[in-house]
Amino acid sequence: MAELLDLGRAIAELVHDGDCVALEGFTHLIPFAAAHEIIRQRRRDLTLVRLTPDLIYDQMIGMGCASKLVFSWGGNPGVGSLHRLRDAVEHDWPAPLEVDEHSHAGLTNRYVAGAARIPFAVLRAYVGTGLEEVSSTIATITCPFTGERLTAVPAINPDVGIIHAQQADRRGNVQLWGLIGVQKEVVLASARSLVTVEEVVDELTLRPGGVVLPSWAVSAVALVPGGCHPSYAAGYSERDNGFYTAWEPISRDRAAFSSWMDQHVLAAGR
Amino acid sequence: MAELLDLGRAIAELVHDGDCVALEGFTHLIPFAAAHEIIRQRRRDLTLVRLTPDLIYDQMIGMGCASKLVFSWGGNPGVGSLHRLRDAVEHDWPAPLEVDEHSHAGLTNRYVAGAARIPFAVLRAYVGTGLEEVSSTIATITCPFTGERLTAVPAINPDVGIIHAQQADRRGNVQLWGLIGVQKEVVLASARSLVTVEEVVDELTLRPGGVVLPSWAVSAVALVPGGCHPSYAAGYSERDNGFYTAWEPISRDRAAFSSWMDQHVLAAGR
Amino acid sequence: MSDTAPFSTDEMMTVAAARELTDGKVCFVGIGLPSTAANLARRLHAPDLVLIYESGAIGAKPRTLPLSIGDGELADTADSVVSVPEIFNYWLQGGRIDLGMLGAAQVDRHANLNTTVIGPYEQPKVRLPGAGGAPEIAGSCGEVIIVLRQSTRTFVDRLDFVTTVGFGDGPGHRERLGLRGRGPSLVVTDLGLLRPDPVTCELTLTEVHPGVGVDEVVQRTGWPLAVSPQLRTTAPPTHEELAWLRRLEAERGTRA
Amino acid sequence: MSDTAPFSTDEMMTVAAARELTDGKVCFVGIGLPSTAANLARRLHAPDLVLIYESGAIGAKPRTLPLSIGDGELADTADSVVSVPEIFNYWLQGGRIDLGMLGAAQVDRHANLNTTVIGPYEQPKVRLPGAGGAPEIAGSCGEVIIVLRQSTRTFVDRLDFVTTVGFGDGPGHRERLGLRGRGPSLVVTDLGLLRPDPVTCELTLTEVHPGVGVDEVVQRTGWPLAVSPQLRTTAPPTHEELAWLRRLEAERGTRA
Repeated sequence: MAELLDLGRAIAELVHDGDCVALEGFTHLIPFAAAHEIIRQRRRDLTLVRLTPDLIYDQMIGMGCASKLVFSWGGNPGVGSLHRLRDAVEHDWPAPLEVDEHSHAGLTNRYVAGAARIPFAVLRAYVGTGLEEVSSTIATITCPFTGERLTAVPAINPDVGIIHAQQADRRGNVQLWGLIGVQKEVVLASARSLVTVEEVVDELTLRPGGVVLPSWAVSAVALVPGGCHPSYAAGYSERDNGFYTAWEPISRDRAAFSSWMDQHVLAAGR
Repeated sequence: MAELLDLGRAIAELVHDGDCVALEGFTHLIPFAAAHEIIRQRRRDLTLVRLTPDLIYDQMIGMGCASKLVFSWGGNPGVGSLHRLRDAVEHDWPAPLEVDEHSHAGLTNRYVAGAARIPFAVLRAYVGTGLEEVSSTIATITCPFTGERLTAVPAINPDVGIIHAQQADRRGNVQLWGLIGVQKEVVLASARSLVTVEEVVDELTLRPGGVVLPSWAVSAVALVPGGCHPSYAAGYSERDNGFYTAWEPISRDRAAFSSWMDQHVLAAGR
Repeated sequence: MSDTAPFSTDEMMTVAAARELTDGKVCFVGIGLPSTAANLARRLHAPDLVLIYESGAIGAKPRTLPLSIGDGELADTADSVVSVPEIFNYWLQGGRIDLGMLGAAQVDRHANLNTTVIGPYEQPKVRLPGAGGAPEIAGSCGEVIIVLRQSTRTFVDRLDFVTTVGFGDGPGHRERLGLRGRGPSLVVTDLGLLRPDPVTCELTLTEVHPGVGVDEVVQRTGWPLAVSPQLRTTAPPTHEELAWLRRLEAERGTRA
Repeated sequence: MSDTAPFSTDEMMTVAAARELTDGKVCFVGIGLPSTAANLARRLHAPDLVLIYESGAIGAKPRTLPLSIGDGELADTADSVVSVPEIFNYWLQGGRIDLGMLGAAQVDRHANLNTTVIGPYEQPKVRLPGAGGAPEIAGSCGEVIIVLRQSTRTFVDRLDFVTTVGFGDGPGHRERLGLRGRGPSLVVTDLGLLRPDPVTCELTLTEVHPGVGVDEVVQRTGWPLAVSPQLRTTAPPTHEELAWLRRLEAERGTRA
């Protein structure tokens, strides 16, 4: 059964230095508050996994939490670059960042195999690309029935999977709706999981498009209203597009970034 | 875009002698009316695919539509045997029936691979069982990353997939809800598809638990209220458990079966 | 048995199975006796037992016993309804199920099961329903309980067909096959309870039901049956167990 | 151009892309210009264009232009919202998408794309966003339209990295790789339109935009550019095209 914990305690209990951690949410429901708590608790040497690193990993990378990134598209959507991600890859600042790079289809299937507890997934992908050459997590596999050659990618089973959802009930059952991304797969692929939620309700009522994760499949739930800002939670908030634009000049400069993080993230824990 | 057709025309256009046909629905939403129309149109030499042959394939097999059955559990749920299926396998009546036999997990994944248009699926299954020995559609596959040995099963891509759903709109978009089984996979795995529905509505309203198939992913929709009896459609009907019990003595005897089919299925087309 | 009401062998089997379902466990439930046992346990000592049906219902809390694995009552009362692929890939194969319950036409001394054919596969004397979910339930659930009536027709020296692996040919075989669950932990019959020997994996009679003699069990077993030196007698169904079971059976299939 | 209003090169690109989206097609749509072009086409000649976003929205009918690929407006107006695994496995890999639109930092003469790095992979001069959905969109969609501004920095003789295969090293390469779609059918730039030669698969200038000279296009291409003997001039945006495009841009991100 999922424990209802406050966010600080949930991160302290679930996320350790050196862990492989996936914070997911495809534009919608990105668990920013949990990332900020990981930053405040000064976790180090994390392997961060995420389809779209987005601002959430730009911040974690810039604050030195990560030594490795597994991803498929690293930009500020509709705005431009992730400057902290680029600075880490291009100039090792604040630390070198190892990269394991996939396409959305490939990384998604790595989560699917992880959730299904098989060691690899099979798909049509990557053939003829440079990704095949630079990656140790892309292999060729032959169909035992047709002889056709396809691509295999290894399962990802993070130590911790973290998502944001709209609701939990008091027993820790979780419901999310709207764009649901790979959230179920990440929770099920991970050894431990944390769901931050907008609201704790007495009883969940299934919504159209609603996905329910039973309490016994989740490690911990933390009530964090607004915990996905500047992303959004359908039915609770709108995406703060202005923040994504404002992030461009903040993140472009190391000092401006550090100052902003100090003021808006680290200070919140004091 | 799915065409809205009457059932007779839909079966005439979509189902041909010798086709591989999957009529799916896991207890819920079994497309009996479509099966009866196939029987009335005297289709022959079909390969029938279905997790649970149930009464629907007992009837089709007994009426001589099938030369091969791909399945994973062939019983009358909670009642006993499928006597027409048994008579075909044990005594070649009314014709020999080739069998390709799987477990639910294996056959389900064959549909999944079919829907995803890859030639095989990987799972943990069958090891140590006699099914491995008697089947040509079960193979061993080795993980290229870990060396672990798993099981591969080939994709199934039926010529025609047929399901029953609660609603379609006038453009042919389909919604089903309640237990959803493998219905989406069957439609997407098949070259052609037919959905019989309880009701045609002006506009679909998404229900909790609702699954929508867009019109352009379906070949034809036919309005057949009650088309899943003695199975049921959540929100429209209840399962006719009495029919399942009554089927036992009818199906046990060749003459009683033939007479019942003549009276209740063939006569309906005259 | 002076202070217990008369009970049938089916009732004894159902009650014995239900007692094994401890609270909070996640159970993969088939229709018939397993579903009855699971729902009986929910009414008695295990209100938080999680019931998963292969039809896609997770956390079903049926108010009356379902008649089929796909009753609307299961979907209506579930915490979540998912597709059949998801049930088998993410939940069963995903290793999230503590306990499964299986029936069979034949069982052997290593708790392997046959639900495929009696007689040769290519020319069967009896064509049985087939595998269904059983091979992967037995492979992936934390443990498995088997329920079937005991006779020399069902407890056989050699299966006509191995549909589902229990302990294969004995110690270490599950591990060699890569099966992840611990395998069968209990066989419940109309005569008693059998458990795998921790060393040999051979089914061993550990309890006889009230009024059943060891000789009878041995005679109705198709191999030389191992009997536990600590053989006990199953506690008969209590008044409460029987009352709930009979109420569930009487209301079966009615909508609450 | 006497009877047309002034227009920007971006407007010309968007309109040229929109014109290729014929009614009823199923399109895999990325954010930015592709999304604008697809929604413009819906307002003009293709009311039944089906828009699929990789965030999981199938048949989205946004009332205003979304600002991100995961805007709530996409989910709210979709025929169906599915998981990201389902989008990629059942819908894209399943071969159900007629047309995809891609941008890139670099394109070569065989319409291969780079969105990974400028400079060497291990020590990049510029780390670009990476593959996203592009390799499989280009592999599995029936056809692909590429949109990017034309310069010797973007139209290069040799890609720094092959993120996405267009025609590989030329005729027959897609087939040898087992790619199922037909590959790029059109490249839209700020200068004109290029299409693959049916025999050589090499990008060939087939249209220049109004006011653009062939010499300029050749100079802004990093390889000796093939020019069609039937070179035409793109029709300038009509009043209706411009009016709808500007209205869409003005209302971008507002809720209807």
